[in-house]
Amino acid sequence: MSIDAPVRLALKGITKRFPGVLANDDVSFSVRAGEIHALLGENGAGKSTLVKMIYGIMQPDAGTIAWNGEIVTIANPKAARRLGIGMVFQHFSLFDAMTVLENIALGLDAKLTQRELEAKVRAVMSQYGLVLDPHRVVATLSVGERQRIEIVRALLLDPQLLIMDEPTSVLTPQEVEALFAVLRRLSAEGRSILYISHKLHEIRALCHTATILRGGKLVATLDPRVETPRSMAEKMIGASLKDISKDPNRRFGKERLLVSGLTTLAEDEFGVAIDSASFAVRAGEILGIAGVAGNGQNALLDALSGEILGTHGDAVRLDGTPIGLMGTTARRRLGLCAVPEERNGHAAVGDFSLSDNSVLTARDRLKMVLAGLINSGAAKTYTGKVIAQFAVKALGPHSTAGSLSGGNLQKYIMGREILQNPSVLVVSQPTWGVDAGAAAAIHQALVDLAAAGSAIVVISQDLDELLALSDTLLVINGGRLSKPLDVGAVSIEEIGLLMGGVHGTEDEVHIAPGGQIAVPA
Amino acid sequence: MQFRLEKRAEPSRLMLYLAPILALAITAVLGALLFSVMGYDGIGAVREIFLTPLTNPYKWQDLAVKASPLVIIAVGLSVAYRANVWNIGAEGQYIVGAIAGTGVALLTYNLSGPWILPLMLVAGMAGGAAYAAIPAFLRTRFRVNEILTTLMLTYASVNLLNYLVFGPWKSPTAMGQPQTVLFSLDQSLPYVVPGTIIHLGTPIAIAVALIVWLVMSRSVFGFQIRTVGLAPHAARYGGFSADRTVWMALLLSGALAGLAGILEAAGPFGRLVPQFPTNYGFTAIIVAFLGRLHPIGCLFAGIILAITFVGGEVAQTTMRLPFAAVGVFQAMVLFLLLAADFFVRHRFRAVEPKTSARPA
Amino acid sequence: MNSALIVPFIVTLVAASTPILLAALGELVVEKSGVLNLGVEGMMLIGAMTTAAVMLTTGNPYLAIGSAALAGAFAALLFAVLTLSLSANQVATGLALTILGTGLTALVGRPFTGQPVPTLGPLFPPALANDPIWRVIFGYSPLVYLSLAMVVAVWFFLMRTRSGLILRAIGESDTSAHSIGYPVIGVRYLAVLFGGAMAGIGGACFPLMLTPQWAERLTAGRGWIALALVVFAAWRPYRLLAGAYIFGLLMTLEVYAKTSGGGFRIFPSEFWAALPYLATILVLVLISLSRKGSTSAPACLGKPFSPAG
Amino acid sequence: QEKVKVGFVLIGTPDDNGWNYGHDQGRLFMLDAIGEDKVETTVVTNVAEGPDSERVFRELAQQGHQLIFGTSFGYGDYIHRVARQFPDTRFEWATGNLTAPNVALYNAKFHEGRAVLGTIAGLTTKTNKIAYVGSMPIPEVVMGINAFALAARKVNPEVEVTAVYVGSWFDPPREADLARSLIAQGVDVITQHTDGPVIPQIAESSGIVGVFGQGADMSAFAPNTHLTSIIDHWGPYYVQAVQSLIDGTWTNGSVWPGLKEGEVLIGPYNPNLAADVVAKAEEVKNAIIDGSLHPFAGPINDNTGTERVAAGDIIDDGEFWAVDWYVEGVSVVE
Ligand SMILES: Nc1ncnc2c1ncn2[C@@H]1O[C@H](COP(=O)(O)OP(=O)(O)OP(=O)(O)O)[C@@H](O)[C@H]1O
Ligand SMILES: Nc1ncnc2c1ncn2[C@@H]1O[C@H](COP(=O)(O)OP(=O)(O)OP(=O)(O)O)[C@@H](O)[C@H]1O
Ligand SMILES: [Mg+2]
Ligand SMILES: [Mg+2]
Repeated sequence: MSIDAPVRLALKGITKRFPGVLANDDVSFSVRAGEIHALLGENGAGKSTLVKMIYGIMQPDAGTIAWNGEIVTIANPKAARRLGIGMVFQHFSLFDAMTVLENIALGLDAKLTQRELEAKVRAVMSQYGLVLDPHRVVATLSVGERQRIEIVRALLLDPQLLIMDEPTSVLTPQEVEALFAVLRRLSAEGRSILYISHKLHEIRALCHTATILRGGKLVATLDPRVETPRSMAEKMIGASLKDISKDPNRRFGKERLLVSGLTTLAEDEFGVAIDSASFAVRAGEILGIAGVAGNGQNALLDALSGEILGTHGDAVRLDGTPIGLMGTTARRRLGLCAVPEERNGHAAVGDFSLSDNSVLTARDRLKMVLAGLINSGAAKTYTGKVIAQFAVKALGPHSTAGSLSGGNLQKYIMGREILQNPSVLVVSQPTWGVDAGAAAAIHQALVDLAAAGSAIVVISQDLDELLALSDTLLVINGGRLSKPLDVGAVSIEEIGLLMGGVHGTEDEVHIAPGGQIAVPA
Repeated sequence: MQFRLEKRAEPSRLMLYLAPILALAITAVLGALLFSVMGYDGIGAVREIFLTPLTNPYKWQDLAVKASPLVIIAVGLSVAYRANVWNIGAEGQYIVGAIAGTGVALLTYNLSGPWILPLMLVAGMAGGAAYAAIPAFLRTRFRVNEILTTLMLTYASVNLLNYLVFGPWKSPTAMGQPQTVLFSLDQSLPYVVPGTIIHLGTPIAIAVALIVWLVMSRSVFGFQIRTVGLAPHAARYGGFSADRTVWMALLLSGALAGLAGILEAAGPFGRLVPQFPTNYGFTAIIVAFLGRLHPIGCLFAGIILAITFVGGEVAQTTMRLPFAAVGVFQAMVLFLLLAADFFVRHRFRAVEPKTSARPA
Repeated sequence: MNSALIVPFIVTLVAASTPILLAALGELVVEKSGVLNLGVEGMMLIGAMTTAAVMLTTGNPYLAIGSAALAGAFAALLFAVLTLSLSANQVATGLALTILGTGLTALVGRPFTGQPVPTLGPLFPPALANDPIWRVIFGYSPLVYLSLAMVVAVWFFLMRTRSGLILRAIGESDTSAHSIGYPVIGVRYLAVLFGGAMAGIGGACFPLMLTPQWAERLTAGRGWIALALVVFAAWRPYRLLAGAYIFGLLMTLEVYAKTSGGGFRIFPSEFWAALPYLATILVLVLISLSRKGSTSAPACLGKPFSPAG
Repeated sequence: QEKVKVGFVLIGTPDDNGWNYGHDQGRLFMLDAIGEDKVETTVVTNVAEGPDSERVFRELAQQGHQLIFGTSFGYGDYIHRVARQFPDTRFEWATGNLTAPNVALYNAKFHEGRAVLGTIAGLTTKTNKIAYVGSMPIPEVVMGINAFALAARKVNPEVEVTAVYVGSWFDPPREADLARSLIAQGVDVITQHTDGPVIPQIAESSGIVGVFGQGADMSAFAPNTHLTSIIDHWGPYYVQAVQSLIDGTWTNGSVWPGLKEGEVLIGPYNPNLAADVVAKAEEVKNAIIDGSLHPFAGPINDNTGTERVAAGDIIDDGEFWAVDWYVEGVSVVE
């Protein structure tokens, strides 16, 4: 891209308010032809809101959007597509029960026959090296393949501007590299790309410009190639980052959680099951499980927490007791607590008060039930303690879980489990969607819990997080676990290959030059 | 100044209680208009339907008798609906409950003792629960939608009732008419307020509402029901089995419908006849929603529905208002309540016009 | 059964299945768009009463059918406003619609109750329509052929047109459809209105074809059967056709069991009366057995959607 | 002078063209005969036979109605309960079977009219298959079937009577389907004991030989097929009951009039009906009126061949209610 390339998109004074939040506050910046422009910011900084307005899903309360120099009103996504704006969503906009082709047809406004469409799809796929079977049903596809549908769908429109909202959070390092190749080719063709990501080293490797939002306000526009991930992260949160403090002389005790030959059945025909998983976690140890989304992480968590039962009791042992056939309540009584990745609706009930959410998992360990009746006083007291110790921003134990912001809810949930003093804690995505400051606090709490003698399993898609937290690492792929890797010794390339499993590319692996790995995304 | 509709951060407590009152008030106004348009004295009709049953103490006993089965069934349904279990076949469970209780009555016809009536009530609950167990089994074992099965089973139960009263259970002294024998004194509900027709079913209904309220708000069982209904995934995580909850919700709502059935058979009816099904099971669905799926709410909603029935009869005798008008009234209340509920979660907010300076 | 009875048996069966088929086709489209409208029975009653009223005042059957469709759609509009615009609970609103339909038709239909309504006779000339054999094909009211044409039309619309694809997509994932830019609420409104119109026409079959008069609760629960059939048919139009005819067969069998006595007498008549309902349950079980795990229900069925922003 | 207030409780609505229509016509007849200056009436419609009716009876009594007619069997338990509470209010229970000091009974011998219809049916059928669509298997209906079948077979021993029950007093779609399937099976004359005109309409559209009106003249629904009807003419009884109330001579009697008393009427004959058929029908009617013919005169065999009534014997009014069998020639699924 050249500096004097024409300005394709120019935003001026864009403002968008939701009840209680100012999601975008007077945001102005522009994107040139051929530019790959990063949009950075903490969770809730307003990135998605901003691009949704560019794509016509929402309307700004104030401000103007100029397209190729002309001020336009983008009333709906159709209008955006007509202008030449394509978008790949953070949460896929796909229809699981339909075929790839039907999904693509739905994203196009042109009325093509099935055959014409298929021909066009195949042409675009071969042009950019994207491999897909047009007749497969989406539900049977991997996450990476699903994203390819979104990309093909966007490319078929021959867009001048392609918006990508966190496209890589679900890809293996190899898939990320393949995607970048496509994006660079698009940029070379003079197309602009607006690229949202939390992965700062990727931004450094890919983007020409970066705009940073904080609390809805634009705080900086800079060249990411001359920044470090840490410097960008600190601009995002507006404060300096604390590193995790781990005792370098820490020692591990006896095996607290022993998993041997754990196998589960898939819940539905598309789900991934766990295939004879075996590992052990010692007191004081943090075991990390890496992997690309959709490779059985949820099934593993459910099997460990007791939501799904394995085939035999010996498959899971807690301090020597076989618990493989026990439900969640019994496992919790014995000291195994768990936090699933989905906060609202799984780890917590949005319509319940925080107090009631404490009853959900802590009722037995903290004696909130007497003769079948709930002691709401005990629940309230405990919830108050969680709120205080984990600095949860909430009006009090009576606030509904749904009224909390994502990060605060996550802090509450982590606190609720950690303060139960579990002998084993299994957590999935402990800091997903949590801002950098809160993430650091959660990481510290996990380290401290381990230091106090608990065994901890952390399942995460965020390699940086795992490398910073865990003592031992496993990689999960297609429901199978790799052999344990020593975090000190393993290379990112090796992890990437394991994550890729069967659907990784065989080519040489390029990993973007990693910055300071301790910076949580 | 413009107004914009927006979602409230938290549901409004005030609107929650105000909405039913508002819905009733609007129904009254619209009803008066509708009946005036149809050529009746609209205001008079609304007065007769809504006020006369309340202002005439003589009607209170009728309200109590009419509301009791509605409340008992609706309380059970509200528990089921809270768990997202859509039992709409309470009518069938009500009938089978009455059949089961009557079975005990026929077996003990020549016996006497204070144990007979309680035994009949227990049999009624067991019968209703057993009939609700069929959809529970089909839902948990075969994933068959309970809306359809509970409804289909209602039709089947009516046929079972007809078979019995026209066949094996026909009273030998009924001169060929399809009815069972009249229950003996030991098999009939005692009156609880002397000089009225208020029977034991009324205090039972109040007790049921209070107990279920306590259970739903204080017990782990109630917590489980609410959790499964709101967030099935979270319920599983919290250690509550979805299937077991479906069973409990259906058994409880079935048992209460069955209890209402045998109370009605042993009380106002005094025997089983083909005319026994009177749509209490269906009307209770309105009661449950009108009562916000809350036991105490059901108590009030049951009385409101009873008022429309009793008042509807008054309006029919004094003003010649057609009986079908009552059904229209009930539907109107329900519609307006559902509409009013929108404002529990949403509100109109004044916003400054878009073009002015950006909002602070 | 005597072979001479086969033709009239089939004719009765087809006629009895038609209103259910029409209403179920409408509901199928509604459910495909992700909305569950339990008010079919109420909308059918409204259609039936409107038909009788229009027939008795104008005598024009096509005007009557059109009015029934409009009246059904109007009732559905009420449902749509509550559930789609005001996000009310669909189950409760559907039930309320049935209660409203029952009460309103009883009230408004009083002047028409029990008056003979001229029927809409066979579509084909009497030579064909009254032929003892050929009437099995040609002996029906236009409503029957309409219902069959609608099976094809609904299938074609859903599976072969772009609008049908969009409608299915909205039922599959309302959030995805919304983010691509499809008017979720708008499409659902149209689907619900179509469902109401079809239920109205289904209701029209009663006074025009089955019972040449209007009476309270005339449809006698057929709307609920239509709802069951949609599940039974796994949301596929052709299976719906089969399902409606199987149900019609069971209902007609019951009637023939009663009138011909014979071998049917081993069970009490109440058994036969309950049979169609019990058989429906049985079939639902069999279907769930054959469909292990995955259901073909639209993923968003019954869930409220409120677009943000 | 105060008007007397009289209440009528109906199970359906007067526009059913049948049972409820008949009672309402009787009420109008009574109003006309006695004069609206002397009597005023209240009609409550759609009152279910159950505890809801108790409320209605009580409401009427409380509003000062001095005489209340409950026009269905299922009201009995509730009439008696309310009657005990209001000893000064008089009740009349149609088709009932238990009196009280202030509860009288009245009924009509519909089966006498059925014998006339049966005669016509037996003489007109070409297929010798005739049918009787009943509401529910209660004595009144069972005996209607028996009277009809006996009379038909008397004039035509070849006749087979198929009796079917709808299972309800008013379910038009089912009645229609039953009628259609009967016709498909060769039945060419149908009579009915339900509350609406659906069956005449179906009969008319299928062009069979004949059908009869029940409770009221239904010839408007089947101009060609409607042969004649049984008309419930409650008017004279209502006049007498209300007049006795005014005169202070009301008693808790139990009356069961029929053709002779004019409470059961045979409607106009279809003009196309053969003269000899009409003559035979009139002969049977007059014989019943003058007492020379009893509808249930022996010998009567039941449909299993067992003799139930010996020659020279009859089923008297007391035995009537206990009959739960069908006469020879009747096939029925209950
Ligand atoms: N539809 C909505 N209604 C109300 N508030 C909303 C809505 N969408 C977003 N918000 C709020 O607006 C703010 C900005 O959200 P947005 O999704 O744009 O953040 P983001 O920067 O994309 O975050 P993330 O990194 O989690 O994707 C947040 O506080 C969010 O809660
Ligand atoms: N009388 C009533 N009428 C209508 N709605 C009611 C009534 N009482 C309660 N509700 C509503 O029903 C829902 C549940 O009520 P509530 O909060 O009382 O139940 P709970 O949380 O289970 O128990 P507790 O009352 O002990 O907190 C709430 O939405 C409440 O506002
Ligand atoms: Mg975002
Ligand atoms: Mg509470």
